[in-house]
Amino acid sequence: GFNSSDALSEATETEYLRKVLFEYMMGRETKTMAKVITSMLKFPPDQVQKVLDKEDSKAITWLR
Amino acid sequence: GFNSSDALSEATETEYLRKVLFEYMMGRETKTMAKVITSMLKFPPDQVQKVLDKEDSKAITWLR
Amino acid sequence: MGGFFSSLFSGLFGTREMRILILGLDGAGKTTILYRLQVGEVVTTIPTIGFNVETVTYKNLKFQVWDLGGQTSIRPYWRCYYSNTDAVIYVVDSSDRDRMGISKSELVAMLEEEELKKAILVVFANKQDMDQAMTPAEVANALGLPALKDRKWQIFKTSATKGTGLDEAMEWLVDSLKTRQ
Amino acid sequence: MGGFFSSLFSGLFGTREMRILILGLDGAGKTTILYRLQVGEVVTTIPTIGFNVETVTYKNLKFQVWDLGGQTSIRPYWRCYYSNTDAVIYVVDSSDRDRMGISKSELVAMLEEEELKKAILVVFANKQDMDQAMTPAEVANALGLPALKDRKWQIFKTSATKGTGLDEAMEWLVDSLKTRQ
Ligand SMILES: Nc1nc2c(ncn2[C@@H]2O[C@H](COP(=O)(O)OP(=O)(O)OP(=O)(O)O)[C@@H](O)[C@H]2O)c(=O)[nH]1
Ligand SMILES: Nc1nc2c(ncn2[C@@H]2O[C@H](COP(=O)(O)OP(=O)(O)OP(=O)(O)O)[C@@H](O)[C@H]2O)c(=O)[nH]1
Ligand SMILES: [Mg+2]
Ligand SMILES: [Mg+2]
Repeated sequence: GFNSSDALSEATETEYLRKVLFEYMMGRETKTMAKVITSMLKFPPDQVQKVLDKEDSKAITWLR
Repeated sequence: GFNSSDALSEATETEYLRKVLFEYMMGRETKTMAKVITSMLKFPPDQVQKVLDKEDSKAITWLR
Repeated sequence: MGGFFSSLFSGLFGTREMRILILGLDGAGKTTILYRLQVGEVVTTIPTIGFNVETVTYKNLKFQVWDLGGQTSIRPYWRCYYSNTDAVIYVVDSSDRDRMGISKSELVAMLEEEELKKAILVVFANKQDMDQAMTPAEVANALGLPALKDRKWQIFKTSATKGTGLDEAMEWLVDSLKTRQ
Repeated sequence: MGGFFSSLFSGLFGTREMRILILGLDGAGKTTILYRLQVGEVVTTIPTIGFNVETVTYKNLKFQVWDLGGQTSIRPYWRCYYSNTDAVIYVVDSSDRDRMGISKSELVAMLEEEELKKAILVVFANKQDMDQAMTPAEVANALGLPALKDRKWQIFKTSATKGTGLDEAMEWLVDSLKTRQ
Protein backbone atom coordinates (compact mmCIF):
# COMPACT_ATOMS: atom_id res chain seq x y z
CA GLY A 1 0.00 0.00 0.00
CA PHE A 2 0.84 3.69 -0.01
CA ASN A 3 2.43 3.49 3.42
CA SER A 4 4.95 0.98 2.20
CA SER A 5 8.52 1.98 2.94
CA ASP A 6 10.01 0.41 -0.18
CA ALA A 7 11.01 3.37 -2.33
CA LEU A 8 11.02 1.40 -5.57
CA SER A 9 7.53 0.01 -5.22
CA GLU A 10 6.35 3.42 -4.07
CA ALA A 11 7.61 4.95 -7.31
CA THR A 12 5.76 2.22 -9.20
CA GLU A 13 2.59 2.90 -7.28
CA THR A 14 2.79 6.63 -7.92
CA GLU A 15 3.25 6.05 -11.62
CA TYR A 16 0.36 3.59 -11.63
CA LEU A 17 -1.87 6.06 -9.78
CA ARG A 18 -0.95 8.78 -12.26
CA LYS A 19 -1.91 6.56 -15.18
CA VAL A 20 -5.21 5.48 -13.67
CA LEU A 21 -6.10 9.03 -12.62
CA PHE A 22 -5.40 10.35 -16.09
CA GLU A 23 -7.78 7.79 -17.58
CA TYR A 24 -10.38 8.65 -14.96
CA MET A 25 -10.06 12.36 -15.60
CA MET A 26 -10.38 11.82 -19.34
CA GLY A 27 -13.62 9.97 -18.67
CA ARG A 28 -12.56 6.46 -19.62
CA GLU A 29 -13.96 3.43 -17.75
CA THR A 30 -14.48 5.72 -14.82
CA LYS A 31 -16.08 3.17 -12.53
CA THR A 32 -13.16 0.75 -12.78
CA MET A 33 -10.68 3.60 -12.41
CA ALA A 34 -12.59 4.89 -9.39
CA LYS A 35 -12.23 1.50 -7.74
CA VAL A 36 -8.47 1.54 -8.25
CA ILE A 37 -8.07 5.13 -7.05
CA THR A 38 -10.14 4.74 -3.89
CA SER A 39 -8.38 1.47 -3.18
CA MET A 40 -4.84 2.83 -3.68
CA LEU A 41 -5.49 5.87 -1.52
CA LYS A 42 -7.38 3.87 1.11
CA PHE A 43 -10.55 5.95 1.05
CA PRO A 44 -12.78 5.16 4.02
CA PRO A 45 -15.64 2.77 3.08
CA ASP A 46 -18.38 5.41 3.24
CA GLN A 47 -16.52 7.62 0.79
CA VAL A 48 -15.88 4.69 -1.54
CA GLN A 49 -19.61 4.00 -1.53
CA LYS A 50 -20.43 7.62 -2.32
CA VAL A 51 -17.96 7.69 -5.19
CA LEU A 52 -19.27 4.45 -6.70
CA ASP A 53 -22.90 5.56 -6.29
CA LYS A 54 -21.98 8.73 -8.12
CA GLU A 55 -20.50 6.66 -10.95
CA ASP A 56 -23.68 4.61 -11.20
CA SER A 57 -25.82 7.73 -11.35
CA LYS A 58 -23.64 9.05 -14.19
CA ALA A 59 -24.21 5.80 -16.09
CA ILE A 60 -27.98 6.11 -15.68
CA THR A 61 -27.92 9.66 -17.05
CA TRP A 62 -26.22 8.31 -20.18
CA LEU A 63 -28.86 5.66 -20.75
CA ARG A 64 -31.72 8.16 -20.62
CA GLY B 1 6.54 16.95 -3.47
CA PHE B 2 5.51 13.32 -3.51
CA ASN B 3 9.11 12.20 -3.63
CA SER B 4 9.84 13.87 -0.31
CA SER B 5 11.41 11.58 2.22
CA ASP B 6 9.81 13.23 5.24
CA ALA B 7 7.27 10.67 6.42
CA LEU B 8 5.13 13.18 8.29
CA SER B 9 4.68 15.60 5.42
CA GLU B 10 4.08 12.63 3.14
CA ALA B 11 1.20 11.49 5.33
CA THR B 12 -0.16 15.04 5.18
CA GLU B 13 0.12 15.09 1.42
CA THR B 14 -1.64 11.76 1.06
CA GLU B 15 -4.50 12.94 3.25
CA TYR B 16 -4.70 16.17 1.28
CA LEU B 17 -4.75 14.28 -2.01
CA ARG B 18 -7.50 12.02 -0.72
CA LYS B 19 -9.61 15.01 0.26
CA VAL B 20 -9.12 16.81 -3.04
CA LEU B 21 -9.74 13.65 -5.04
CA PHE B 22 -12.96 12.96 -3.18
CA GLU B 23 -14.23 16.42 -4.01
CA TYR B 24 -13.19 15.95 -7.64
CA MET B 25 -14.91 12.61 -7.89
CA MET B 26 -18.08 14.03 -6.38
CA GLY B 27 -18.04 16.69 -9.08
CA ARG B 28 -17.27 19.75 -6.95
CA GLU B 29 -15.11 22.59 -8.35
CA THR B 30 -13.55 20.02 -10.61
CA LYS B 31 -11.28 22.40 -12.48
CA THR B 32 -9.60 23.66 -9.31
CA MET B 33 -9.37 20.11 -7.94
CA ALA B 34 -7.89 18.93 -11.24
CA LYS B 35 -5.15 21.54 -10.91
CA VAL B 36 -4.25 20.32 -7.43
CA ILE B 37 -4.30 16.65 -8.41
CA THR B 38 -2.18 17.03 -11.53
CA SER B 39 0.22 19.24 -9.61
CA MET B 40 0.59 16.90 -6.63
CA LEU B 41 1.17 13.88 -8.82
CA LYS B 42 3.45 15.77 -11.20
CA PHE B 43 1.55 14.97 -14.36
CA PRO B 44 3.58 15.81 -17.46
CA PRO B 45 2.56 19.20 -18.99
CA ASP B 46 0.81 17.70 -22.01
CA GLN B 47 -1.41 15.57 -19.80
CA VAL B 48 -2.20 18.54 -17.55
CA GLN B 49 -3.31 20.45 -20.64
CA LYS B 50 -5.54 17.60 -21.78
CA VAL B 51 -7.15 17.30 -18.37
CA LEU B 52 -7.82 21.05 -18.12
CA ASP B 53 -9.15 21.21 -21.68
CA LYS B 54 -11.50 18.40 -20.77
CA GLU B 55 -12.71 20.40 -17.75
CA ASP B 56 -13.37 23.41 -19.97
CA SER B 57 -15.35 21.33 -22.43
CA LYS B 58 -17.47 19.99 -19.55
CA ALA B 59 -18.20 23.57 -18.47
CA ILE B 60 -19.34 24.50 -21.98
CA THR B 61 -21.72 21.55 -22.08
CA TRP B 62 -23.34 22.89 -18.91
CA LEU B 63 -23.87 26.35 -20.38
CA ARG B 64 -25.62 25.05 -23.49
CA MET C 1 -27.50 47.76 -25.06
CA GLY C 2 -24.54 46.23 -23.35
CA GLY C 3 -26.01 47.45 -20.10
CA PHE C 4 -29.37 45.94 -20.90
CA PHE C 5 -27.94 42.54 -21.77
CA SER C 6 -25.54 42.44 -18.88
CA SER C 7 -28.28 43.30 -16.40
CA LEU C 8 -30.52 40.70 -18.05
CA PHE C 9 -27.66 38.28 -17.61
CA SER C 10 -27.13 39.06 -13.93
CA GLY C 11 -30.92 39.01 -13.51
CA LEU C 12 -31.09 35.51 -14.92
CA PHE C 13 -28.06 34.12 -13.22
CA GLY C 14 -27.90 36.21 -10.06
CA THR C 15 -24.95 38.39 -9.20
CA ARG C 16 -21.72 36.48 -9.42
CA GLU C 17 -20.49 35.34 -6.04
CA MET C 18 -17.26 37.01 -5.05
CA ARG C 19 -14.44 34.56 -4.55
CA ILE C 20 -12.26 35.09 -1.51
CA LEU C 21 -9.28 33.06 -0.33
CA ILE C 22 -8.12 32.96 3.28
CA LEU C 23 -4.39 32.22 3.29
CA GLY C 24 -1.60 32.26 5.85
CA LEU C 25 0.71 29.92 7.75
CA ASP C 26 -0.63 26.94 9.71
CA GLY C 27 -2.11 27.91 13.02
CA ALA C 28 -2.62 31.58 12.06
CA GLY C 29 -6.35 31.31 12.70
CA LYS C 30 -7.79 30.98 9.17
CA THR C 31 -10.40 28.33 9.93
CA THR C 32 -11.42 30.10 13.13
CA ILE C 33 -11.94 33.26 11.08
CA LEU C 34 -13.94 31.51 8.35
CA TYR C 35 -16.50 30.19 10.81
CA ARG C 36 -16.55 33.42 12.82
CA LEU C 37 -17.57 35.11 9.58
CA GLN C 38 -20.08 32.46 8.62
CA VAL C 39 -21.81 31.51 11.85
CA GLY C 40 -20.53 34.22 14.22
CA GLU C 41 -19.08 31.72 16.65
CA VAL C 42 -15.72 30.30 17.69
CA VAL C 43 -15.56 26.68 16.57
CA THR C 44 -13.03 24.10 17.70
CA THR C 45 -10.57 23.56 14.87
CA ILE C 46 -8.08 20.94 13.86
CA PRO C 47 -5.28 21.62 11.37
CA THR C 48 -6.85 21.84 7.92
CA ILE C 49 -5.49 19.18 5.60
CA GLY C 50 -7.39 20.22 2.53
CA PHE C 51 -9.73 23.18 2.63
CA ASN C 52 -13.03 24.48 3.87
CA VAL C 53 -15.30 26.37 1.55
CA GLU C 54 -18.39 28.21 2.71
CA THR C 55 -20.82 30.78 1.39
CA VAL C 56 -20.74 33.91 3.51
CA THR C 57 -23.24 36.74 3.05
CA TYR C 58 -22.13 40.17 4.16
CA LYS C 59 -24.00 43.40 3.46
CA ASN C 60 -26.00 41.79 0.67
CA LEU C 61 -22.88 40.56 -1.04
CA LYS C 62 -22.41 36.84 -1.39
CA PHE C 63 -18.92 35.48 -0.98
CA GLN C 64 -17.59 32.07 -1.70
CA VAL C 65 -14.87 31.86 0.92
CA TRP C 66 -12.06 29.30 0.67
CA ASP C 67 -9.94 28.55 3.72
CA LEU C 68 -6.88 26.59 2.61
CA GLY C 69 -4.68 24.51 4.91
CA GLY C 70 -1.40 26.30 5.67
CA GLN C 71 1.02 23.50 6.57
CA THR C 72 4.40 23.65 4.82
CA SER C 73 3.92 20.58 2.66
CA ILE C 74 0.58 21.66 1.21
CA ARG C 75 1.28 25.38 0.79
CA PRO C 76 2.68 24.82 -2.73
CA TYR C 77 -0.84 23.97 -3.86
CA TRP C 78 -2.39 27.31 -2.85
CA ARG C 79 -1.69 28.51 -6.37
CA CYS C 80 -4.09 25.98 -7.84
CA TYR C 81 -6.94 27.98 -6.27
CA TYR C 82 -5.98 31.49 -7.47
CA SER C 83 -8.01 31.69 -10.67
CA ASN C 84 -10.91 34.21 -10.54
CA THR C 85 -10.11 35.32 -7.01
CA ASP C 86 -11.43 38.77 -6.06
CA ALA C 87 -9.70 39.15 -2.72
CA VAL C 88 -7.22 37.46 -0.41
CA ILE C 89 -7.52 37.59 3.35
CA TYR C 90 -3.99 36.98 4.56
CA VAL C 91 -3.92 35.90 8.19
CA VAL C 92 -0.88 36.33 10.41
CA ASP C 93 -0.38 35.07 13.96
CA SER C 94 0.92 38.38 15.36
CA SER C 95 2.53 36.58 18.31
CA ASP C 96 4.56 34.22 16.12
CA ARG C 97 7.60 36.46 15.72
CA ASP C 98 9.89 33.60 14.65
CA ARG C 99 7.90 32.82 11.55
CA MET C 100 7.16 36.35 10.39
CA GLY C 101 9.90 35.97 7.75
CA ILE C 102 8.35 32.78 6.35
CA SER C 103 4.96 34.45 6.36
CA LYS C 104 6.45 37.31 4.36
CA SER C 105 8.04 35.05 1.72
CA GLU C 106 4.80 33.15 1.21
CA LEU C 107 2.93 36.43 0.82
CA VAL C 108 5.49 37.83 -1.63
CA ALA C 109 5.42 34.67 -3.74
CA MET C 110 1.64 34.78 -3.80
CA LEU C 111 1.43 38.40 -4.88
CA GLU C 112 3.76 37.72 -7.78
CA GLU C 113 1.25 35.40 -9.39
CA GLU C 114 -0.41 36.73 -12.53
CA GLU C 115 -3.80 35.28 -11.59
CA LEU C 116 -3.91 37.42 -8.43
CA LYS C 117 -2.86 40.64 -10.12
CA LYS C 118 -6.22 42.31 -9.56
CA ALA C 119 -7.03 40.74 -6.20
CA ILE C 120 -7.53 43.01 -3.20
CA LEU C 121 -5.39 42.17 -0.17
CA VAL C 122 -6.59 42.39 3.44
CA VAL C 123 -4.11 41.39 6.09
CA PHE C 124 -5.47 40.26 9.45
CA ALA C 125 -2.89 40.85 12.19
CA ASN C 126 -4.57 38.15 14.23
CA LYS C 127 -4.23 36.97 17.86
CA GLN C 128 -4.04 40.55 19.10
CA ASP C 129 -5.34 39.27 22.42
CA MET C 130 -1.97 37.69 23.13
CA ASP C 131 0.64 39.49 25.23
CA GLN C 132 3.52 39.02 22.84
CA ALA C 133 1.50 40.19 19.82
CA MET C 134 3.22 42.56 17.42
CA THR C 135 1.28 45.71 16.57
CA PRO C 136 -0.36 46.02 13.13
CA ALA C 137 2.29 48.53 12.13
CA GLU C 138 5.05 46.11 13.12
CA VAL C 139 3.37 43.28 11.24
CA ALA C 140 2.91 45.49 8.18
CA ASN C 141 6.59 46.33 8.16
CA ALA C 142 7.67 42.75 8.77
CA LEU C 143 5.60 41.65 5.77
CA GLY C 144 6.91 44.48 3.61
CA LEU C 145 3.43 45.85 2.92
CA PRO C 146 4.47 49.53 2.60
CA ALA C 147 6.62 48.61 -0.39
CA LEU C 148 3.79 46.99 -2.34
CA LYS C 149 3.15 48.41 -5.80
CA ASP C 150 -0.10 48.32 -7.78
CA ARG C 151 -2.01 46.66 -5.00
CA LYS C 152 -5.05 47.74 -3.06
CA TRP C 153 -4.35 46.59 0.50
CA GLN C 154 -5.12 47.28 4.14
CA ILE C 155 -4.17 45.72 7.48
CA PHE C 156 -6.46 45.24 10.49
CA LYS C 157 -5.82 44.04 14.00
CA THR C 158 -8.08 41.15 14.87
CA SER C 159 -8.72 38.51 17.45
CA ALA C 160 -10.69 35.70 15.92
CA THR C 161 -11.35 34.09 19.29
CA LYS C 162 -12.54 37.30 20.97
CA GLY C 163 -14.26 38.38 17.77
CA THR C 164 -12.68 41.82 17.63
CA GLY C 165 -11.67 43.69 14.49
CA LEU C 166 -13.36 41.38 12.01
CA ASP C 167 -16.32 43.65 11.27
CA GLU C 168 -14.13 46.62 10.52
CA ALA C 169 -11.98 44.56 8.20
CA MET C 170 -14.92 43.05 6.33
CA GLU C 171 -16.52 46.45 5.96
CA TRP C 172 -13.41 47.80 4.30
CA LEU C 173 -13.24 44.74 2.05
CA VAL C 174 -16.87 45.04 0.95
CA ASP C 175 -16.48 48.74 0.19
CA SER C 176 -13.29 48.08 -1.75
CA LEU C 177 -14.92 45.35 -3.80
CA LYS C 178 -17.93 47.53 -4.57
CA THR C 179 -15.91 50.55 -5.64
CA ARG C 180 -13.44 48.56 -7.76
CA GLN C 181 -13.22 50.19 -11.21
CA MET D 1 -41.20 -12.17 -25.05
CA GLY D 2 -37.91 -12.06 -23.21
CA GLY D 3 -36.27 -13.33 -26.35
CA PHE D 4 -37.93 -10.67 -28.48
CA PHE D 5 -36.89 -7.83 -26.24
CA SER D 6 -33.40 -9.11 -25.71
CA SER D 7 -32.81 -9.50 -29.44
CA LEU D 8 -34.29 -6.04 -30.00
CA PHE D 9 -31.88 -4.79 -27.39
CA SER D 10 -28.84 -6.42 -28.94
CA GLY D 11 -30.05 -5.19 -32.33
CA LEU D 12 -30.13 -1.63 -31.11
CA PHE D 13 -26.94 -1.66 -29.13
CA GLY D 14 -24.93 -4.28 -30.96
CA THR D 15 -23.73 -7.47 -29.32
CA ARG D 16 -22.09 -6.76 -26.01
CA GLU D 17 -18.31 -6.87 -26.23
CA MET D 18 -16.83 -9.72 -24.24
CA ARG D 19 -14.54 -8.55 -21.49
CA ILE D 20 -11.28 -10.48 -21.08
CA LEU D 21 -8.50 -9.91 -18.57
CA ILE D 22 -4.91 -11.00 -19.16
CA LEU D 23 -3.29 -11.63 -15.79
CA GLY D 24 -0.09 -13.19 -14.52
CA LEU D 25 3.20 -12.25 -12.85
CA ASP D 26 5.43 -9.50 -14.23
CA GLY D 27 7.44 -10.59 -17.23
CA ALA D 28 5.17 -13.55 -18.05
CA GLY D 29 4.46 -12.15 -21.51
CA LYS D 30 1.00 -10.58 -21.10
CA THR D 31 1.61 -7.43 -23.12
CA THR D 32 3.41 -9.39 -25.82
CA ILE D 33 0.36 -11.65 -26.05
CA LEU D 34 -2.12 -8.76 -26.17
CA TYR D 35 -0.47 -7.20 -29.21
CA ARG D 36 0.13 -10.58 -30.85
CA LEU D 37 -3.62 -11.06 -30.66
CA GLN D 38 -4.45 -7.57 -31.82
CA VAL D 39 -1.94 -6.80 -34.56
CA GLY D 40 -0.37 -10.23 -35.10
CA GLU D 41 3.13 -8.98 -34.39
CA VAL D 42 5.73 -9.06 -31.63
CA VAL D 43 6.07 -5.58 -30.19
CA THR D 44 8.84 -4.35 -27.94
CA THR D 45 7.48 -4.10 -24.42
CA ILE D 46 8.40 -2.33 -21.23
CA PRO D 47 7.01 -3.39 -17.84
CA THR D 48 3.38 -2.30 -17.70
CA ILE D 49 2.78 0.17 -14.89
CA GLY D 50 -0.92 0.54 -15.39
CA PHE D 51 -2.69 -1.36 -18.12
CA ASN D 52 -3.26 -1.69 -21.82
CA VAL D 53 -6.74 -2.12 -23.17
CA GLU D 54 -7.50 -3.00 -26.79
CA THR D 55 -10.39 -4.19 -28.85
CA VAL D 56 -9.63 -7.55 -30.42
CA THR D 57 -11.90 -9.15 -33.01
CA TYR D 58 -11.71 -12.90 -33.31
CA LYS D 59 -14.12 -15.05 -35.33
CA ASN D 60 -16.71 -12.28 -35.46
CA LEU D 61 -16.64 -11.87 -31.70
CA LYS D 62 -15.48 -8.56 -30.31
CA PHE D 63 -13.39 -8.63 -27.17
CA GLN D 64 -12.35 -5.82 -24.94
CA VAL D 65 -9.02 -7.16 -23.72
CA TRP D 66 -7.35 -5.72 -20.61
CA ASP D 67 -3.68 -6.44 -19.98
CA LEU D 68 -2.86 -5.46 -16.39
CA GLY D 69 0.64 -4.84 -15.06
CA GLY D 70 1.89 -7.75 -12.96
CA GLN D 71 4.50 -6.24 -10.64
CA THR D 72 4.15 -7.15 -6.97
CA SER D 73 3.15 -3.71 -5.73
CA ILE D 74 0.32 -3.24 -8.23
CA ARG D 75 -1.06 -6.79 -8.24
CA PRO D 76 -3.40 -5.98 -5.33
CA TYR D 77 -5.36 -3.75 -7.68
CA TRP D 78 -6.20 -6.48 -10.21
CA ARG D 79 -9.41 -7.05 -8.29
CA CYS D 80 -10.69 -3.60 -9.17
CA TYR D 81 -11.03 -4.79 -12.77
CA TYR D 82 -12.93 -8.06 -12.17
CA SER D 83 -16.51 -6.85 -12.54
CA ASN D 84 -18.32 -8.16 -15.67
CA THR D 85 -15.36 -10.23 -16.80
CA ASP D 86 -16.20 -13.12 -19.13
CA ALA D 87 -12.81 -14.80 -19.22
CA VAL D 88 -9.34 -14.63 -17.73
CA ILE D 89 -6.22 -15.46 -19.72
CA TYR D 90 -3.68 -16.39 -17.05
CA VAL D 91 -0.14 -16.21 -18.39
CA VAL D 92 2.74 -18.14 -16.85
CA ASP D 93 6.42 -17.93 -17.73
CA SER D 94 6.96 -21.71 -17.97
CA SER D 95 10.72 -21.25 -17.52
CA ASP D 96 10.37 -19.33 -14.24
CA ARG D 97 10.34 -22.35 -11.93
CA ASP D 98 11.25 -20.30 -8.83
CA ARG D 99 8.12 -18.22 -8.98
CA MET D 100 5.64 -20.96 -9.90
CA GLY D 101 4.45 -20.96 -6.26
CA ILE D 102 3.77 -17.22 -6.26
CA SER D 103 1.98 -17.56 -9.56
CA LYS D 104 -0.19 -20.25 -8.02
CA SER D 105 -1.13 -18.18 -4.96
CA GLU D 106 -2.11 -15.21 -7.10
CA LEU D 107 -4.24 -17.48 -9.27
CA VAL D 108 -5.91 -19.10 -6.28
CA ALA D 109 -6.68 -15.71 -4.68
CA MET D 110 -8.13 -14.51 -7.95
CA LEU D 111 -10.39 -17.52 -8.45
CA GLU D 112 -11.82 -17.06 -4.97
CA GLU D 113 -13.33 -13.71 -5.91
CA GLU D 114 -17.10 -13.67 -6.24
CA GLU D 115 -17.02 -11.38 -9.27
CA LEU D 116 -15.06 -13.98 -11.25
CA LYS D 117 -17.26 -16.93 -10.30
CA LYS D 118 -18.55 -17.41 -13.83
CA ALA D 119 -15.41 -16.42 -15.69
CA ILE D 120 -13.77 -18.96 -17.97
CA LEU D 121 -10.08 -19.62 -17.30
CA VAL D 122 -7.47 -20.17 -20.00
CA VAL D 123 -3.92 -20.70 -18.83
CA PHE D 124 -1.12 -19.92 -21.27
CA ALA D 125 1.98 -21.94 -20.39
CA ASN D 126 4.08 -19.33 -22.17
CA LYS D 127 7.73 -19.19 -23.25
CA GLN D 128 7.68 -22.78 -24.43
CA ASP D 129 10.52 -21.88 -26.78
CA MET D 130 12.90 -21.77 -23.81
CA ASP D 131 15.02 -24.77 -22.90
CA GLN D 132 14.15 -24.83 -19.23
CA ALA D 133 10.42 -24.53 -19.89
CA MET D 134 8.14 -26.76 -17.84
CA THR D 135 5.62 -28.77 -19.84
CA PRO D 136 1.95 -27.73 -19.79
CA ALA D 137 1.17 -30.74 -17.58
CA GLU D 138 3.87 -29.71 -15.11
CA VAL D 139 2.60 -26.13 -15.10
CA ALA D 140 -0.99 -27.32 -14.60
CA ASN D 141 0.05 -29.36 -11.60
CA ALA D 142 2.21 -26.59 -10.14
CA LEU D 143 -0.78 -24.24 -10.35
CA GLY D 144 -3.15 -26.81 -8.87
CA LEU D 145 -5.47 -26.71 -11.86
CA PRO D 146 -6.63 -30.35 -11.65
CA ALA D 147 -8.13 -29.60 -8.23
CA LEU D 148 -10.30 -26.71 -9.46
CA LYS D 149 -14.03 -27.03 -8.78
CA ASP D 150 -16.89 -25.39 -10.67
CA ARG D 151 -14.59 -23.84 -13.20
CA LYS D 152 -14.39 -24.19 -16.94
CA TRP D 153 -10.66 -24.15 -17.67
CA GLN D 154 -8.02 -25.30 -20.14
CA ILE D 155 -4.24 -24.94 -20.47
CA PHE D 156 -2.29 -24.36 -23.70
CA LYS D 157 1.40 -24.25 -24.47
CA THR D 158 2.33 -21.00 -26.15
CA SER D 159 5.24 -18.93 -27.28
CA ALA D 160 4.16 -15.35 -27.69
CA THR D 161 7.40 -14.37 -29.42
CA LYS D 162 7.30 -17.26 -31.92
CA GLY D 163 3.53 -16.97 -32.20
CA THR D 164 2.80 -20.63 -31.54
CA GLY D 165 -0.18 -22.00 -29.67
CA LEU D 166 -2.16 -18.76 -29.49
CA ASP D 167 -4.66 -19.64 -32.22
CA GLU D 168 -5.53 -22.95 -30.67
CA ALA D 169 -6.05 -21.31 -27.29
CA MET D 170 -8.22 -18.51 -28.66
CA GLU D 171 -10.29 -20.97 -30.64
CA TRP D 172 -11.06 -22.94 -27.50
CA LEU D 173 -11.90 -19.71 -25.67
CA VAL D 174 -14.27 -18.48 -28.36
CA ASP D 175 -16.06 -21.81 -28.50
CA SER D 176 -16.35 -21.89 -24.73
CA LEU D 177 -17.78 -18.40 -24.61
CA LYS D 178 -20.28 -19.20 -27.37
CA THR D 179 -21.52 -22.41 -25.81
CA ARG D 180 -21.77 -21.01 -22.29
CA GLN D 181 -25.24 -21.86 -20.91
N1 LIG E 1 -5.34 33.52 21.29
C1 LIG E 1 -5.86 33.39 20.07
N2 LIG E 1 -5.93 32.17 19.51
C2 LIG E 1 -6.46 32.08 18.26
C3 LIG E 1 -6.94 33.19 17.55
N3 LIG E 1 -7.39 32.77 16.34
C4 LIG E 1 -7.22 31.43 16.31
N4 LIG E 1 -6.66 31.00 17.45
C5 LIG E 1 -6.29 29.63 17.82
O1 LIG E 1 -5.20 29.22 17.03
C6 LIG E 1 -5.26 27.84 16.77
C7 LIG E 1 -5.18 27.58 15.27
O2 LIG E 1 -6.33 28.15 14.66
P1 LIG E 1 -6.89 27.62 13.25
O3 LIG E 1 -8.03 28.49 12.85
O4 LIG E 1 -7.14 26.15 13.28
O5 LIG E 1 -5.61 27.89 12.34
P2 LIG E 1 -5.47 27.72 10.74
O6 LIG E 1 -4.87 28.97 10.23
O7 LIG E 1 -6.76 27.31 10.15
O8 LIG E 1 -4.37 26.54 10.64
P3 LIG E 1 -4.20 25.44 9.46
O9 LIG E 1 -5.53 24.86 9.20
O10 LIG E 1 -3.22 24.44 9.98
O11 LIG E 1 -3.62 26.18 8.28
C8 LIG E 1 -6.58 27.35 17.37
O12 LIG E 1 -6.31 26.79 18.63
C9 LIG E 1 -7.38 28.63 17.52
O13 LIG E 1 -8.33 28.58 18.55
C10 LIG E 1 -6.83 34.47 18.18
O14 LIG E 1 -7.22 35.50 17.64
N5 LIG E 1 -6.29 34.50 19.44
N1 LIG F 1 11.50 -16.34 -25.01
C1 LIG F 1 10.30 -15.81 -24.86
N2 LIG F 1 10.21 -14.54 -24.40
C2 LIG F 1 8.97 -14.00 -24.27
C3 LIG F 1 7.80 -14.70 -24.61
N3 LIG F 1 6.73 -13.89 -24.36
C4 LIG F 1 7.24 -12.73 -23.91
N4 LIG F 1 8.57 -12.78 -23.85
C5 LIG F 1 9.49 -11.74 -23.41
O1 LIG F 1 9.35 -11.57 -22.00
C6 LIG F 1 9.58 -10.22 -21.64
C7 LIG F 1 8.38 -9.68 -20.84
O2 LIG F 1 7.25 -9.67 -21.68
P1 LIG F 1 6.01 -8.68 -21.41
O3 LIG F 1 4.97 -8.99 -22.42
O4 LIG F 1 6.46 -7.28 -21.32
O5 LIG F 1 5.60 -9.18 -19.96
P2 LIG F 1 4.33 -8.73 -19.09
O6 LIG F 1 3.68 -9.98 -18.60
O7 LIG F 1 3.49 -7.78 -19.84
O8 LIG F 1 5.03 -8.00 -17.82
P3 LIG F 1 4.46 -6.81 -16.89
O9 LIG F 1 3.94 -5.75 -17.80
O10 LIG F 1 5.61 -6.34 -16.05
O11 LIG F 1 3.39 -7.41 -16.02
C8 LIG F 1 9.79 -9.46 -22.94
O12 LIG F 1 11.16 -9.33 -23.15
C9 LIG F 1 9.17 -10.37 -23.98
O13 LIG F 1 9.74 -10.23 -25.25
C10 LIG F 1 7.95 -16.03 -25.10
O14 LIG F 1 6.97 -16.73 -25.41
N5 LIG F 1 9.21 -16.51 -25.19
MG1 LIG G 1 -7.38 25.61 9.18
MG1 LIG H 1 2.98 -5.83 -19.56
